[in-house]
Amino acid sequence: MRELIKMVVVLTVLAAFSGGLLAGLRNGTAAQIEKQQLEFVKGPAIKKILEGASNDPIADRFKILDGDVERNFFVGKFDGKVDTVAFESFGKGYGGDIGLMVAVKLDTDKIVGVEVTTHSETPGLGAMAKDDPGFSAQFKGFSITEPVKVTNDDGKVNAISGATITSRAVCKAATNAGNVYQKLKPQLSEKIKEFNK
Amino acid sequence: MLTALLFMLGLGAACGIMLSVASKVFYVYEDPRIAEVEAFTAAANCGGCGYTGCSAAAVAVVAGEAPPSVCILADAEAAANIAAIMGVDPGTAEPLLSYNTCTGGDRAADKYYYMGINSCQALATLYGGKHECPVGCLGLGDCVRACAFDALKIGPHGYPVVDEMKCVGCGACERVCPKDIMEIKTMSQKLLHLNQYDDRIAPCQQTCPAEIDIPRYIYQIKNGDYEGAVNTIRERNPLLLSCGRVCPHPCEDKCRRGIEDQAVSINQLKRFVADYEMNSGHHLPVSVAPSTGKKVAVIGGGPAGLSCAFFLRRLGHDVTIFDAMPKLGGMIRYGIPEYRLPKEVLAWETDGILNIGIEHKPNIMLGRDFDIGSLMAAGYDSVFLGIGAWKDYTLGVEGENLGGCYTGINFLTNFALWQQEDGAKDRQPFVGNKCVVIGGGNTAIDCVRTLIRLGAEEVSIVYRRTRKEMPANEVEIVAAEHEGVKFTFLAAPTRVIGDEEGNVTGLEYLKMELGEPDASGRRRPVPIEGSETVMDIDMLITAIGQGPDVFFKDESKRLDQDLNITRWNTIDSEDPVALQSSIPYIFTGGDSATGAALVVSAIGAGRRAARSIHLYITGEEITPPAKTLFTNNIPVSIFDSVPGIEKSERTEMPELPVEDRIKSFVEADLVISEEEALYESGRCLQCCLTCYNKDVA
Amino acid sequence: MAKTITQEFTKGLWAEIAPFRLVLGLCPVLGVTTTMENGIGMGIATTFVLLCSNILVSALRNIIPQKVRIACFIIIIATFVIVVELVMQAYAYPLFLKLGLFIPLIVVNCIVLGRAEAFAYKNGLLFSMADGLGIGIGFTLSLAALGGVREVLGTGTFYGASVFGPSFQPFEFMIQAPGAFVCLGLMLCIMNLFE
Amino acid sequence: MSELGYFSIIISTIFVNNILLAKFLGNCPFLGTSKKMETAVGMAMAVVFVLVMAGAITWVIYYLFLLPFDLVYLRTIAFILVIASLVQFVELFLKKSIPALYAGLGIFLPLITTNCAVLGACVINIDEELGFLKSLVASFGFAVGFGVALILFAGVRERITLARVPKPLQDTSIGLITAGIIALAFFSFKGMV
Repeated sequence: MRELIKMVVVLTVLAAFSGGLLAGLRNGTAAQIEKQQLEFVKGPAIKKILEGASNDPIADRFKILDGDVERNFFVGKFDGKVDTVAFESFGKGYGGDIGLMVAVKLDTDKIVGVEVTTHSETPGLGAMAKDDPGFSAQFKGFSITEPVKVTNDDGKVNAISGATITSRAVCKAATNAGNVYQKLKPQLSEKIKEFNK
Repeated sequence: MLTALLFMLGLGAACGIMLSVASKVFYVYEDPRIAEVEAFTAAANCGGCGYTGCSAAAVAVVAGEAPPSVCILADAEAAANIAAIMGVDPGTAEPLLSYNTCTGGDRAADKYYYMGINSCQALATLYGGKHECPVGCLGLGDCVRACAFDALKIGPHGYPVVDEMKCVGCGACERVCPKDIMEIKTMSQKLLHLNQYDDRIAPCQQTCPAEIDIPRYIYQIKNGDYEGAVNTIRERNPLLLSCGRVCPHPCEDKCRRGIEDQAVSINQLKRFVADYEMNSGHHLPVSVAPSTGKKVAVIGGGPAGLSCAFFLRRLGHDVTIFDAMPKLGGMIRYGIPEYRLPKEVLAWETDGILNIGIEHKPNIMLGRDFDIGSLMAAGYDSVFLGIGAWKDYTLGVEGENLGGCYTGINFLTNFALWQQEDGAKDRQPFVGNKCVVIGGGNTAIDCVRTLIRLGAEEVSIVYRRTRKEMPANEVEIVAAEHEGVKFTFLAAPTRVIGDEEGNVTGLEYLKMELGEPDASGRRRPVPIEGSETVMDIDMLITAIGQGPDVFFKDESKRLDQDLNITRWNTIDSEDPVALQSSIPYIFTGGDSATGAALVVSAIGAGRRAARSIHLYITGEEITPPAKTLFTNNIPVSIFDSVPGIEKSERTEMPELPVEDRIKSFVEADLVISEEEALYESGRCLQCCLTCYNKDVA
Repeated sequence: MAKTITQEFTKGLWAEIAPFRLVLGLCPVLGVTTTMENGIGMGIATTFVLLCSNILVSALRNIIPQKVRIACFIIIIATFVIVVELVMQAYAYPLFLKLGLFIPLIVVNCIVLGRAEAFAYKNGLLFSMADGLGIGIGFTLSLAALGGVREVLGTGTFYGASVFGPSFQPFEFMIQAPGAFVCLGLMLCIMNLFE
Repeated sequence: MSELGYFSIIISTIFVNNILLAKFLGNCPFLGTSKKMETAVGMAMAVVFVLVMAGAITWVIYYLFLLPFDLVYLRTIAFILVIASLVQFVELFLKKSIPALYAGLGIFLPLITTNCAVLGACVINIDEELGFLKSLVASFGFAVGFGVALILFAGVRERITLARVPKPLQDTSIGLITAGIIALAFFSFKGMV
């Protein structure tokens, strides 16, 4: 019996010790891990749409609570002034959610650029949304406050041939981005001011 | 942080408690060596060894199926430790040794010329190998390549030779051999083996009721390894001195040399080495397995009981022999006369058997002094009933109870007791002048030869068939003839005639003639009407056969109900190999199971019963192995002609001259000399299943 | 066991080099060696876990009860695996993505558990360190070698740098699953040739 | 994979994403227990048995404890501890209660504790965000895939013992190359699902 108790105690203490150690390490590295994830997953898209920014948009980021979702915003500094934010939104595509990074100039409410981050669309068709620079270039200059639509739905975006659903999903993501943007605009302006101090 | 801590705490505790409880609740006994061996494996459960995890590998090691070096992660030191657990310490384990069971090799003729790759596995796929022999070694050395200890090499005769110093009993060779030539067995496993149809054994070994490896011990004699020969015989027969004297050697009837020439004098060779050991003055050590703590009662100290006790003890069990007579030996002590088997010799032999740690309780008789119930109460796990066949059959004719009338076993036993026991002076035998012994078996011959030595003037045998049909050993009949015994054949006693005082005076018999052969192949004697004849006699011994005396059954309630007895009064055992009676823990063998038979058959039955008892008390199923040969022969091994033999003189048994031997009970048969033994062993063809050593190429 | 610490260390480099001699820990050996970089990364991660778990097991060997030792080893090893996982995520994220599933699977790498049981549980701290480091480096070298060969043949690059120039048609079979088996088999064969 | 139907999951896990030949998981016992056909069959059965159970219990642990309490980073240690305990528990239970089944499967159980196929399949199920039932189906499929590959390989390997193999290639070396050729055959399933 004594042996049994010893077995249980050693096992428990070891497990608990391990749990504590790992939790500590996790707390210590959480921030760094998040940064790494953003840099390597979202990084390329952000860098592309905020091309020419004089700061590091990934380092200069902030979070705003939208309902119970925490959203990451990346800021871009152009000509010595922070005036652009980039953030991610989603739209339902053919093979699941499509992630779209959208950059918006705050003073004009105009889209500066969009870039598809994640998707699982058919290669050669839907995937062109990410691979064809011409498709995402169309979004540049649209007003973020208005819904974005493809030409079939009386909008202005030319759909990728053979991938209407994907194109619609991207538009939907952009429209979603607009909704988020409009809802959070006051907090955004507030945060941006802090950067420009 | 706290949640993580609590979660892991909970998980650790849950797993720990669950496993601790489970290990108690679901506890199953297993060999403690398994845990010891497992502690030395790497416990990574990697499966790299080919076994399914470390504990499976440990089980395999303990079962002798895997080498101590099985773990590919553990170092040489761990392997050495495992080896220490498994074998080097004799107190805990029996060493396993590899040995090959084919000694033919290249000797067997080829069926075809093989040009394929150098692998037995491959060769075996082509019609089972290139040799004519269906079971022999293929000789391409898969086993040699499999041996990690360099303990095997293909010898000069094309079969593998084991270096016992290097062999660790890992079993690698056994696993790769497509012909099952290589066997890894402990001594116990070897003792338990019964001849099988797929064994590689010579006709003599197939025929021997005790299954002795005859070619092997003859080979050892030829090489001067007399002690080795003794040990080889002791693997199957603990009574080699007695057997060497009294065995009618059925093996010699199947000797291949006997087909073209005279058979090898196998029994004389056995007697030679047995006497060699006795004359050396000390018993050769007999290896005994570690004690199992199980107790077995052997009832009857005759050949079957002694053999059963001997093998049970060697398998590690505690054995007690309960015997009704003052000294051990049973029928070979109290039935076989002194001149055939000197009791000094027998005592030396039984002492050797008791020496390995068997208890002997003399003068205690089942049914008179104790019963089976009291044995079970005393904690015996199993019982062997080897009570022999001591009850003479009677003629069933008028007057056979007159004064001067005796029965065979009764007469011989009484005489033996008088001769051997100091306190038995009142048993002095009556010896008539004109003595008649009825019967044609060995008991009858023993009676007449005893009577001659006791000084009877005229001794004759009355037998209802002819000499040819006499069941007694030929040598015995011849000896009796030499010693002056008269024979009256084809005579069936009908009446014993007595005088007023109740003493026998004559024997009336009917003359017979031979009719059609009966079921046993012997021609049936048919009485000739009106041919009654009367012989004048003053002593009559009826020795017409005997059966077991099962009076104890009535005395013991337990047995009364459950123990089945056949109509010949033998103890019923459904299977002559398993020898288990209708009461599961009671086993039988020898004369009590078969009726009067050969000593060597009783010895074989003793070992078979020991095997069954061993299986029974270790909780295993008692089924005879498939393909058990029992007393049959493997057809392919029985030849009509044996080419390549040059005739050579058979060494005959030396005997005392008749005039010397009939005056006393001094042993009449003598042992052959060492020179003769070496010559005779050289006559052996060293047969295996189908191949043998030819005299001429 | 009159071996020196140096011997314990060096045996893992050739005499007992795990993937080749013992054919153990094959999953990562085959799974991640599409490039040399991956191989080295995986090797270093495994070495770290091996070293740390050997140290801890050796230090705690008198406390850990025999019967639950495997469970205890697993906890210790798993802890260090998660440490590696977290650290790699924080400082070498691209490598983490490439090695993916195989990082948590270091837990069930027979070499790690095997060394804990066969060596660290029975030997002192310094020896266990030397053993862990030796075996680990041997493992890393094997992975690097296999990764190197497969990378050169399969993509025409060596540690990222082009070897044969742009006209080279890569032998893509080598970086696929079947190529991994065949490549390791052939390397083993070559090693046997040198014996 | 989460969007696939049950049948597709089965096909995908057995053939297309065969755990041994495409995912490189569980290779140690693959080479160790494939020397004999009977061992291979026993091992395959035991893996099916354990993997389905492990798939279920790790799913429960993950979605009931790890995810709600934000302890996802403890996944590895929690899974392996639970799997190891589960396997040992099942082994003890079978040994005592169903010796016949233990004789057939039980001896393979310890080997499975450290079989990366089991942990790997569980982790894949979680990574693919499969529901409970799909998770079970996928576990079953992975295990069957393991068995199929193992038994095929054992069959080939038994034949190889009869072949004349150049000395340096003998044993493990030829085994690996054979495995590579079998993996190549499994390549043809690519794109089925």
